[in-house]
Amino acid sequence: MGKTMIQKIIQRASGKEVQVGDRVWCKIDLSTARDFGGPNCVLQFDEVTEKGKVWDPDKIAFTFDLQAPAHAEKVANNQKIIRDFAKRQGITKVFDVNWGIGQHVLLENGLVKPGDVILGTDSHMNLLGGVGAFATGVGNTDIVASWINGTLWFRVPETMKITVNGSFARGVCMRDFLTFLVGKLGADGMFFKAVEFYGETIEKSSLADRITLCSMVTEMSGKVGLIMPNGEVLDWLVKRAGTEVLDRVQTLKADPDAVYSEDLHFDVTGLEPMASCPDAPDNVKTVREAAGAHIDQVHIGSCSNGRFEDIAAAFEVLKAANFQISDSVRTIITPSTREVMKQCAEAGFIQKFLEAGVIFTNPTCSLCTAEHYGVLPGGDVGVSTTNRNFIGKVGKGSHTYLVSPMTAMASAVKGVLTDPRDILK
Amino acid sequence: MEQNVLRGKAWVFTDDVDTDLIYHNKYLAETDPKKMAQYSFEYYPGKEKFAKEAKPGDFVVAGRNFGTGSSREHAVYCLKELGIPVVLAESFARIYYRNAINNGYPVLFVKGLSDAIKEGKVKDGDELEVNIATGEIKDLTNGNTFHGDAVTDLEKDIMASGGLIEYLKAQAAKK
Amino acid sequence: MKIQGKVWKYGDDVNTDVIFAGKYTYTIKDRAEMAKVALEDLDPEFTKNAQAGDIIVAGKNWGCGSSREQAVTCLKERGIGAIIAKGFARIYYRNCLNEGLPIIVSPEAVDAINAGETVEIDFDASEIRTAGGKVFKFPPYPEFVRGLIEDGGLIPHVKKSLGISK
Amino acid sequence: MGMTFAEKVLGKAAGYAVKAGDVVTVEPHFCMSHDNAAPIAKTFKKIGVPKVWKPDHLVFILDHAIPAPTDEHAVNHKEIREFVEEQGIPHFFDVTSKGGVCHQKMCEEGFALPGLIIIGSDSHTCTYGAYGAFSTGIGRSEMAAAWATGKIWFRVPESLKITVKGKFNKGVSAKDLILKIIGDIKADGADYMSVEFHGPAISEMSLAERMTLCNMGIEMGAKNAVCPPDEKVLEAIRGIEKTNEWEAIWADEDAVYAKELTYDLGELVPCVAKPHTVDNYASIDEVKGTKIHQAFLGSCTNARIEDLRLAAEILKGKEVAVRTIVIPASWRVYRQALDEGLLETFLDAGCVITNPGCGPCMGNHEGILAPGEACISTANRNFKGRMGNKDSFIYLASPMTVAASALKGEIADPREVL
Repeated sequence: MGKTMIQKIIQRASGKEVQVGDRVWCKIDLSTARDFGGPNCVLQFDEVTEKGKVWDPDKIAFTFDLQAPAHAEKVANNQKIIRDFAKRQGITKVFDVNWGIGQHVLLENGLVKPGDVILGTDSHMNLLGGVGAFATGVGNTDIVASWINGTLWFRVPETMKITVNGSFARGVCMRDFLTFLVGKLGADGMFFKAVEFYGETIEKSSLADRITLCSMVTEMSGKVGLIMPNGEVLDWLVKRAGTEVLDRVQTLKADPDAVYSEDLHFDVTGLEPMASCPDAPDNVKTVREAAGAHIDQVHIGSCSNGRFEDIAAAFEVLKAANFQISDSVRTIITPSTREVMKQCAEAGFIQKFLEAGVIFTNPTCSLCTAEHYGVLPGGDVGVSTTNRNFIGKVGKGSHTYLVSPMTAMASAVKGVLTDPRDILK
Repeated sequence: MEQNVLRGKAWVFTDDVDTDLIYHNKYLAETDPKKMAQYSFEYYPGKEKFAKEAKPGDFVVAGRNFGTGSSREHAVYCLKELGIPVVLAESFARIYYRNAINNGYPVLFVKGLSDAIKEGKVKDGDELEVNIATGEIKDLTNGNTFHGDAVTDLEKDIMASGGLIEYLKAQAAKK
Repeated sequence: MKIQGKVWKYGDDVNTDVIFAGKYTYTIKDRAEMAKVALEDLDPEFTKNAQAGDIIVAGKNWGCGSSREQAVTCLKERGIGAIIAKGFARIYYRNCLNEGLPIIVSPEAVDAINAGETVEIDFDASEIRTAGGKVFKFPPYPEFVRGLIEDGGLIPHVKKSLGISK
Repeated sequence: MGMTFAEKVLGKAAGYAVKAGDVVTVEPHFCMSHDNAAPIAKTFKKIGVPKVWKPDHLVFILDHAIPAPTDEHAVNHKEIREFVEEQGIPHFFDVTSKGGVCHQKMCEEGFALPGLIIIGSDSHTCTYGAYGAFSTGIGRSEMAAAWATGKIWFRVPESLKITVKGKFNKGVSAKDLILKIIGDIKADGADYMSVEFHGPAISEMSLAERMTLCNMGIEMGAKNAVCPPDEKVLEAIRGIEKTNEWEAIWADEDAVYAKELTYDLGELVPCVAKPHTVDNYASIDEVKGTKIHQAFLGSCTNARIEDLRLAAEILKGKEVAVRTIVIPASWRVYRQALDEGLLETFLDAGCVITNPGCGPCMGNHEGILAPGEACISTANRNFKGRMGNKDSFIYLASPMTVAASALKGEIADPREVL
């Protein structure tokens, strides 16, 4: 009987033949922590090992993205706890406040290959499944365990297969498909499962789109979304992470006769711009249905939609609107990494955004954390490309619509929730 | 087995209670688990005073997908520190589940609980009797009964050791 | 008016950041809460133990730095009866008058007074009397600020001058 | 007998001749507030006057923590927006790319004009003296009273005349001059006084350099600090004046000063102010090699395009050894830096470039220090706990010294890398 991708990955990592439902211990390729969760890992590790040595300093990385640069003493202290620990342990992969969102930084620095088992104190670690890695968010205890002996337990999950065909209409993009999917399957529609994505729409998609797709698997309670790199994405990854990537793609791809728990097919032709309305990701409507809703702030960024392609899509909408946004909203763009910020500068985007009144920040998790750029006061309504709109998430008593970068910018232009097709004529 | 039978008041929550509602983003910089307790459910509409009013021994009762969202272990610590002996839910979000197991913190999967909550078969303030060993749950206020499944397999061994770190230590000692 | 209180003594150039830290300027809005962190980074003893009626005695340029009025409010709310210094920074001086917190410039008295002793200030006689029996005269407030103090600070004074009652 | 700048400006506003020591009540031309407009509005409401005296004389510029990093800041900003709406205040700089640090915006937008009287609820309001204005910081209650009454009292200050001549040596700049002056006359050396900068070297200086000088007037206790309103000023304000009530006013040749000082730029060397007071002067040789953990290029003192150019020249093609935070003074400065390629230089060097605002300067935002950490900063204060933690250390220096130090991870002499 054939194996799915996650089964092959777990077999490689555990050295065992596995079946769905088995609990196995996997070797960890990279165990990471951020400025959030990281200090808890360090303090717990030092306590339980009495300041012992980590299993392998080369397989540990730290990223600072939640509150970079630190805006409060406690945050500054936490970051220092990590820096000091890294120094003491000889951990050199420390991506400090000048780098950007962790997973993206790891990717850009060639630390992620298909089939890698990667841990992080971030529930959206699994966006690295966009290049076929089994990355997963865990709590600090899991991280500490991995630092002690380099392994961690996993249940081999069922795999859901999703095939996506068709082409997006102008003004519609991968994020809209995701929002549609969250609405369709619900907040627990991928409960504990691995998800493999196939189909022409996926094969043609950019790395940015694959990141969006896999990051949002979390919002359907999935374990990881997996796409084996191909085409330009594969070329990009080989350049960053080396030729071993090519072997992994061959050996770890799913067997043709693999068994899936579900086999879903979608066609994005005719899909409309979608929005997750307040106050849940699965409260989904078309933007048309919700259009005209009052808004106070627009935010484009986050690990789900903060890459160059996302910002370029927003730029296209702004350009179509003659580089004018509404006076009644505050609009904030946060690139995901320093590399993305540079790309935006080189493309001349930042200049045009600023001319229009948009604020462009340094790369961080920004709004997502509610302790950084753009916390909403009670009663305010935001439009955002982040991945969660739980009540009060970005400020007590505030509400958020989750949308694509294009819909976000269209809303900034009009000052109310707006379908980007109204601008991209 | 008397020690497995617990009595306490129910605090009832909906489906999809996310980690921001259990323990908000705003307090992520906290590193001391003891201090985390005071922020429990601060952002949950109508349950803002949970941390002040819940008594050790009270139960958290919820529908499907409890703990969805962030990987923050704070959301487990805070309830554990408040003395909530077990969380009863129809199902738990993946990372929340791991975090609970890794801390030796009991969770029971209770079939039909989501609908029972919606139908008012278990309400805020009801007196519950929970047998952690057998999974039998009685609502003493209205006589309704439920059955919860405790964890099995590897998770059970980890729980029995008191958490992941203790489990690993015990394994290392065996070798 | 007479006040009598225990002395907290400090040196020259005590700035507004150590009287009321910048990080609190938007997080602490309640006056009573401001009082709780007064002088936190300069003298934790003060923060813990200062009592209503106590008097601050300081060197030159007390309150230099920011315009933040909370650096006055936190002491007034704490119940500090008066500040005697060799000199006050300009904005701090104005803020004290505006909040109605009595301040006295008297370099001689500052040199003569020790930390922890009890001193008496007699505003009617414009005199500071130390525990050791020394007496220091200080100049009365200029006429135009006396009105401010008498009205209990700038806001009540403005209301009065605009003919607004309560 | 001649008159000082302060005597002339305040006399003009009062409508009669005044001399140092007199108390006058005058009407300010502009009242500037930043994020603290919210608490001031609350105090204002307590007075019981329904409307502010002149809405278009109030200027609100959000800069202390933007976009809002916490619930408290977000609510604070919202209260300001509501007050602006209610009172019809036209000059409001919200969280958009039209904004920036309040003092920079006041100068860029044509509020800072020669001969105007400007009050601000921020101690560095004295910056606008670079444009020949009489500007000074006041507290919150006083600002609320000024909104209600349109009036403020001043004691006409004595004046301190500082004459500056000569030329800067390589690696030395206006920041080194002002740190030297404050080190010499100490934190209370100009208490209550009006500081006038005179001399050929001031005429040579850019407005950016003059702003650095006047900005730090408060650090020696001054009520205001001012430079002559010369051609450079008139050119800078042409077409952007927010009022036509301005007039170029300058001290008489035979004015009487309480104190006079003279500096020769050629004698200055790069320097720092050591923790924890601004007057704790040390020449670069005394502190070279001191380990630092963070470098901050920003604040109302030194984050203009001229400052960024000086730093970028040093950082070009190199990589910083410590975390380095660059915060341009306004979005206009940011855009110019983008056009000139400076931001790319900073990004390539590994710096963080944040959105314009006050940043870590007063412990509210981007770049708070942990205990035991030291920061070299272009800002204006190094008080204990200023950047948020009482056990951290701040060294104040020029943009060039900060850039040179960022490269080495320790305090370094910019002359060695230029």
